[in-house]
Amino acid sequence: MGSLERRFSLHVPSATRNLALIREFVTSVGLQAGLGEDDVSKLELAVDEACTNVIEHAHHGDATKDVVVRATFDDHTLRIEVIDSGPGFDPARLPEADLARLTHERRSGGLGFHVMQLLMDEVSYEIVPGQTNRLRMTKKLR
Amino acid sequence: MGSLERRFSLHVPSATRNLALIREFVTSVGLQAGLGEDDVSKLELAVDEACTNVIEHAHHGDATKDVVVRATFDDHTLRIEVIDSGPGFDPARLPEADLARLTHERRSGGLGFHVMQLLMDEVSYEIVPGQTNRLRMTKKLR
Amino acid sequence: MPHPFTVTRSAEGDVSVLALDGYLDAHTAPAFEEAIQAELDAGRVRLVVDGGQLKYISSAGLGVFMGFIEEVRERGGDIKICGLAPRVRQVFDILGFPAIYDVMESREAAIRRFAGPPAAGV
Amino acid sequence: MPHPFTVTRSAEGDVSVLALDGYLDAHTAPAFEEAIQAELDAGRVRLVVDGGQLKYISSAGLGVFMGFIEEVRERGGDIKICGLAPRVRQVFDILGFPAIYDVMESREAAIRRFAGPPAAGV
Ligand SMILES: Nc1ncnc2c1ncn2[C@@H]1O[C@H](COP(=O)(O)OP(=O)(O)O)[C@@H](O)[C@H]1O
Ligand SMILES: Nc1ncnc2c1ncn2[C@@H]1O[C@H](COP(=O)(O)OP(=O)(O)O)[C@@H](O)[C@H]1O
Repeated sequence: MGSLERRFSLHVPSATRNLALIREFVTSVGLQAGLGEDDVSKLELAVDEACTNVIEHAHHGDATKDVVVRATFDDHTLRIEVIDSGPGFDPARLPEADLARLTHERRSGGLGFHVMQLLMDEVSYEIVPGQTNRLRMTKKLR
Repeated sequence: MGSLERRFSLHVPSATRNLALIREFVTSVGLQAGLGEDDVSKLELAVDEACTNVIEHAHHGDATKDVVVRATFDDHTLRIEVIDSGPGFDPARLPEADLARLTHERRSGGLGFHVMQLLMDEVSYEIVPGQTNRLRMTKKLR
Repeated sequence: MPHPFTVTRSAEGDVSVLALDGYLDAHTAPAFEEAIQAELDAGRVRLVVDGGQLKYISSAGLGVFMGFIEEVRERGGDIKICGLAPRVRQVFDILGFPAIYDVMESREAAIRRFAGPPAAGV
Repeated sequence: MPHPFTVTRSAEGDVSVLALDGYLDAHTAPAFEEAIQAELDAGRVRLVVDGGQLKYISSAGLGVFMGFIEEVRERGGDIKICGLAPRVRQVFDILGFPAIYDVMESREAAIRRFAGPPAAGV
């Protein structure tokens, strides 16, 4: 009983100035998928976090690299893929996102992956070393 | 003396509801390329016209098809490509965009290609029958 | 973000005013078309389109004006356009609309114009 | 469209107020960081951040608060946060900021709070 799948994708240079466009892209997709404003905001933030990580940690500010965001939805599920060509990492080995500890250590980061997990229904990360890494996030539609 | 080229692309289902996102995409690229607000508006309109034609005339409202917009710029030139998988057409054989005649004939169209030509520095169209058609538009950057 | 468009209707005697707000493109043009058609169906042919809140127009939006003007004038009415912001006005101008349509500054002037002599046909 | 961000500084006695407007993400966080650093460089450590016009914040924006709070408190000051719109406030809340930062409704209350006893360290 597969319903029609809608596919969108955006390729932009890997630079933080493109985060605004990435958010507009994902907001537009979220609204079309039928998400309410509150869920669209959550989606927007989760994808911003994923792309910020790609720009900073995967591509280290190299704007000749691309950030690729793919979004598809059918009647049941909205799926996001954020693709990078960096070295990859193992999310299972990230320390717990403990705000008190991070603050105490004067860290100005360490919350991004946690935010994605809080806001999306599923978050997974697939590494193909030396090629592409894919962060997959899904959001159930009612 | 080639300057660094920035590349962007957007793929969306071929439906008029995606024109808003397409305009946001091209506005963002135009601003990054250094265009002033007035030129960004012209770019936005020209690309809207090109994509509207794809949605209506090339894909005939079939939203399972994709509209693809590519944008690249260097220090000198902003280039747009709008790609469709329709039958193609010959812009050289379009009748003149004569508002008085169109109005008299109660036509509610016929101005789109003319708008693109008025607003962009170059407009060309490449047909590969049965495969893809590419509308190319360029805007000089000062 | 979804570039909304609305038409708000009001009337001054036998003049109908359609106030446009937002983005008029190929996606939203049908709503504008319906609003004009509803006036014609009601026998109302003196139309002022107030574009004061119009943020964007593409040729699909201009096409709505083009498709109706002959019929409206044949029936003794007109479509007058007013209030356009400079960026929107520019689109009307480069395509030659002022040669065929009354494009005016204020809504009041547009309504008043209907009291004067009928506009020349195209 | 380019999701702008600005910081406007004012002062009430020895309390500096930084009013944030717009979108605070990884692109704009450095501007906010500089604004706080400038206060610390001037020896001003009683800071109120008024987020009343903040439309968006990502963890990169939250990171600016995180990176400075220890130093500010060690120097006898604090960063108090006020005025957040519900959607922005929600991001602070889900990440546990209210446990570590004074997050208040009004700018006045935040400024007044500096007259009271010093906040507990983290
Ligand atoms: N796409 C990525 N490529 C490589 N490393 C990553 C990527 N995403 C996250 N990381 C690593 O995981 C760490 C934690 O990420 P995150 O929880 O988002 O916090 P932050 O980005 O603020 O440090 C990062 O510091 C980085 O080392
Ligand atoms: N991408 C396209 N594929 C096929 N035909 C097209 C395409 N773009 C334009 N055309 C043809 O050219 C004609 C004129 O286009 P245009 O000047 O943009 O006016 P309008 O789209 O308002 O009719 C269209 O009516 C259509 O027949």
